[in-house]
Amino acid sequence: MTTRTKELIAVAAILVFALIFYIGRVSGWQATEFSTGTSIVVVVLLLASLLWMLALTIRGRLIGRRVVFLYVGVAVAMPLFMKLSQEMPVSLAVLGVYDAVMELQPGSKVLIACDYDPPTAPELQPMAETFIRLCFQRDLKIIIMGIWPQGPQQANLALEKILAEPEIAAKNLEYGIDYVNLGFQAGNEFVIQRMGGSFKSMFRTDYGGIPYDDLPLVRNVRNFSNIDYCFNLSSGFPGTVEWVQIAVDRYGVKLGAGNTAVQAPTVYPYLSAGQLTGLLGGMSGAAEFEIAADARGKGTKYMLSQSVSHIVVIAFVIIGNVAFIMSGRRSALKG
Amino acid sequence: MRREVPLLITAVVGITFVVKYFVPHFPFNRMDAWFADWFSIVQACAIVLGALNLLKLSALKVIGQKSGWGYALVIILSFMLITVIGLAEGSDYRDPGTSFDWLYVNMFIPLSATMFSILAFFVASASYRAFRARNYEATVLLIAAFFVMIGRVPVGDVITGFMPEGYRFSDLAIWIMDYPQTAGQRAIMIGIGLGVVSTSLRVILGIERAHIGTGD
Amino acid sequence: MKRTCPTRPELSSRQFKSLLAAAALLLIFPGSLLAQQTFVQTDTITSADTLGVQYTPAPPQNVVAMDTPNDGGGSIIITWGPSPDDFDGGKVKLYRILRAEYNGGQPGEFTEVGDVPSGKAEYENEDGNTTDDIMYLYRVMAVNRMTNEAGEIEEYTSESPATDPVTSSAQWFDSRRINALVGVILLCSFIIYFIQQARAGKELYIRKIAGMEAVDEAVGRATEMGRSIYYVSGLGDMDNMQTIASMTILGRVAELAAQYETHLAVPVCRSLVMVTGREVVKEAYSKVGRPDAFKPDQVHYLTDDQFGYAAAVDGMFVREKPATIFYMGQFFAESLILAETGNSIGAIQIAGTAMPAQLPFFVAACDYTLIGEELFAASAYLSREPKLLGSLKGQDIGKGLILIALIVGMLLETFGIWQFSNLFSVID
Amino acid sequence: MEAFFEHFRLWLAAFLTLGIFSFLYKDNPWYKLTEAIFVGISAGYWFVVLFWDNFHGKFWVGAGEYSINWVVAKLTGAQAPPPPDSSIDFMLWVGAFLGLLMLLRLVPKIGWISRWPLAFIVGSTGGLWLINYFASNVMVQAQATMVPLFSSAFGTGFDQNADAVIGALIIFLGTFSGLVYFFFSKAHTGVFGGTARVGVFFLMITFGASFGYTVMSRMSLLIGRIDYLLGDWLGMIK
Repeated sequence: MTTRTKELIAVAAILVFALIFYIGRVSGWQATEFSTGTSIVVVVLLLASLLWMLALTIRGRLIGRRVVFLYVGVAVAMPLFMKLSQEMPVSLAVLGVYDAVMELQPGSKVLIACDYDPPTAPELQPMAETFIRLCFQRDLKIIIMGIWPQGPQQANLALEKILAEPEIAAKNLEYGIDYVNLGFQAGNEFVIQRMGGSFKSMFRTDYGGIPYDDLPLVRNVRNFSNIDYCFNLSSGFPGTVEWVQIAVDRYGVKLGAGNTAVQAPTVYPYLSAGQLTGLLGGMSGAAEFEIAADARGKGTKYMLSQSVSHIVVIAFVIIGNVAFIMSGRRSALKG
Repeated sequence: MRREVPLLITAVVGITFVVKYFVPHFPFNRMDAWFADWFSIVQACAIVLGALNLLKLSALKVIGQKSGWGYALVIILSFMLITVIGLAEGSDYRDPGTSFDWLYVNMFIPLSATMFSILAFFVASASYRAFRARNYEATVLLIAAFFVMIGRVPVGDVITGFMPEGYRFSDLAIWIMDYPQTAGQRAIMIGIGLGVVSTSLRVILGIERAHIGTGD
Repeated sequence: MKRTCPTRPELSSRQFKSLLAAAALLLIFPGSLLAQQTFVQTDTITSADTLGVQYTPAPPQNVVAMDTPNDGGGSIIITWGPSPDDFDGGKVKLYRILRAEYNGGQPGEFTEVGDVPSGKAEYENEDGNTTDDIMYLYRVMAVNRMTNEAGEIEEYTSESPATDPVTSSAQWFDSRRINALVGVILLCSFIIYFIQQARAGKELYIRKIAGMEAVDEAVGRATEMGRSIYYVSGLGDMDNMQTIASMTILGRVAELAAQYETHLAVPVCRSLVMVTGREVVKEAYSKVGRPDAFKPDQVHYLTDDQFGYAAAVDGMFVREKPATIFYMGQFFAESLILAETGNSIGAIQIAGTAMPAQLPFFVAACDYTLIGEELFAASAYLSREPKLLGSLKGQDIGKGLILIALIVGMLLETFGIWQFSNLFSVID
Repeated sequence: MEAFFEHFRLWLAAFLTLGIFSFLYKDNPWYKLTEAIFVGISAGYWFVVLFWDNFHGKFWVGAGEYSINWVVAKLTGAQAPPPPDSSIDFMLWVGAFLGLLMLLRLVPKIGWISRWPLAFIVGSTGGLWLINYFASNVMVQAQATMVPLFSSAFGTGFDQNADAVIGALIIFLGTFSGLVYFFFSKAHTGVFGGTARVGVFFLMITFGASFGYTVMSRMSLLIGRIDYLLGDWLGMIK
């Protein structure tokens, strides 16, 4: 069989596999989830095969880059099926957000500012989902907005998902009364500043074009003084820094934030200065928040993926060095 | 004329922009904003040149039936598709629900997010191949990378759990980032600053004049 | 003075109007009213007090208004000392700044231009919304806020006397930046001095830079293998110094390629860089006497998109298998995507960038990497022209002075003398 | 129809995602097709964005439309538009003029005029960054390095913890030796060469550390894509 035939067969197999599962999904198959036993077996197998790679290297067979790629792919994909829960303590920064929400009276109005886009969704979307679910569970009213064009779209995806969950669906929540998406407004930090005067001046209509005053939830919301808590999901500028500097420092808003791992260090000083009630940083922040809210979901899974893929990278660094030492410390630049 | 005028423009404009830094008075205080606006308008005009170049090269491939002409045709078609839709959409082209937005969300985003995510594989293969204790420099690089990497996952602290708080892998990672890493960055940044001053000066003085091309 | 208004959320029409006015002002002058809308705690009125005397604070002291120095006009600074009642738990909750125009000896009506929460030892506030050459008077009002038994907020205020008339104006020199001026003149003089020295024929020593030494060899290798050379100039546009430096290096590389008669391809992702790149390569080809060999489409545009560009260049690498690849300029996340692919096809790769975050990826995946300042030195180094090399020597003198300053500064700081390091402070 | 678009949407994005991933195996027709679509779509995307945001949003709204209305009104004798408010800035015409000169490249005979706007851009960039880099990179970083070795001065007591002293020393040594490495006009020999070697040591730590630090954020991107394929598309995971 030539390589070409093999490749064609592989593509056909992927297509058939995808079709089967797609049709399955459409006809209502349940999502797959490994039991704890299977998960442990998978992890052990992965580690064992890495050891085998090490053994192969010691015996003088170099591993090509495609093998490395395959391992990274598997290390990221497999944990997504697992239920295995990494035990991790919930940090004070994350508890800060959780406690602030738990302290709110039912009926309180929460503003969720979604300032991120799809590339950073893996880190921030789980935070948005957990936060929205927690608010609905606590019977809080949600007002969504964004100063990033795609933020409110991301929020809609999260809303759609959470509203479909049986526990939340049973509450029969109504748009305009229990939650509202005001959409995107251009103007960066000036939007926040003008919202300090009037929300309505910035959001004449909601995401779908309904006039501001026709939305019972926000009709009486004039500015930040009518908001009980604000949560900002941010992956850059404008984002948490601007929310702190304007909404918190100037208008006295109570603010919690969720940030990407890359951005979290810049925001940390605000947390220690008390300008933020809490901070969820990166995937570990998302995972901890899910643990705190007792709703293990994507964040926890993603965190597991991240840990396993990290271990794989570190393992290959070790294997690479073994290969180098085995080859008599010659220059292995192109290995 | 063709050489002297551009050299003169470069020199005069360059010196004006240096002076600008020290003068808060109008019009100097507005020059930063003006330049940013002008530049973005010039960019918008210049992209016509770039787009025509891309279309021309692709069209030549299609007409000449050169290898890969089919792909060149795809480039032309997809370029035309999104451009025509985007221009017809009006200045609200980016609003949710427009066709432009549909193309953006369902084609552009998956493509760029996937290309970006390829980096995860390449980071792994680059670490595998390059982080080897080949010599003294490479060993230092390897050790620093290893500690920071392991310090950023929970496993790192599990391994060093026997150590008192503040002396675990995660603390080591933070320490490396805060001190030796900062020092190295600083040396690089100061060097860059001096390099930029020298390069700018050569450009303004007309010693470095590649950008204005030949005399004809 | 006493103002009564109900607490939130029901607003009196008056407060509502002032809120509306504030909102309207915010819409018109987004940047100028940064100090507006300070939220303060209120105390509760415990006994009936019709006159409000016991709640009225003493006015602030020593109110002075002056033109903001070192600015472009349109701004006045007001400073004052705290009211005697301004202490923790005291009667002052905030200060309001009032302004009136002063025409022909007559002050106009005083209107509020900003407010500041209380609790500081000295106050300084900027009114950034003045018109130059108009005279203004300022008063500062100390404000106490109390909640009465009906749950309404009452305000008790007292005002300072008006300041002397003051106008704002623009200055022609920012005196705070004199340190940068001296520094830059010093550094530029060194560079120009050594350029002159070199022109006059003085021999200058320049150490070897590994990445630059390798350029000849890399171009030669492409010639031997009969394959092309790729030059990637990064994501920066022509408003970026790294791209300008990259264009000067492109000139040298193009000269070599023309001499060796090796094909040079320059895929770019900015139209202006394409235009500039063509001028540069054309100039290089005619400089070595091969103007006919130049084809404008050697320098071609792909797309302005970061990852679209990376995808296309990756495709070219694997299909055309260049023997040598240069990466010079400003790079972001695509650096490793390109360099790993280049590495996988076995090309010799020479990179140079001043992006600290991308340097590690180039170091890991390329054969040679020019780090930061080396990128800016590369064109001088490759040209071997004395006057360009002279500028490197001038740069080094600047570096030497900074090294000395670092030692002196650290020692003085350690002994508690910080005036020296303050010489280096920069005003934004 | 709507249902069809929903299926189409999911498959289209999956097709493009897998097309890019297939490059990891090797170059192939699927990748070539995806790459061509990517180049065309993204070039067009930026063309549209630059047109609407930069040309229309800045120049046309900020100056062009008003000026042309005014000229047309003057020529036809109609009522002139009201005097410009603060949103109109006639200086934007300079940008349009430079852009026009740039477009003259399309006319081969006078294409050389495009070097003028180029010279303008390069000159202003040079001037702008010369001073900005000097201030923000050289002065600010030098000042940041001049910290007391002991966090309070000698005169006021000597109760230092070792961490702070070591930290300040490392930052100083690293910056100093790193700068020595960048000397071009002195041979790296003797004490000088030794210091430069220490500098290289610090540079390597810097590179290693930033590399290690970045690995984590890169992984999260891949997790997002795989989650799309296995979750949104195939519904295999929740």
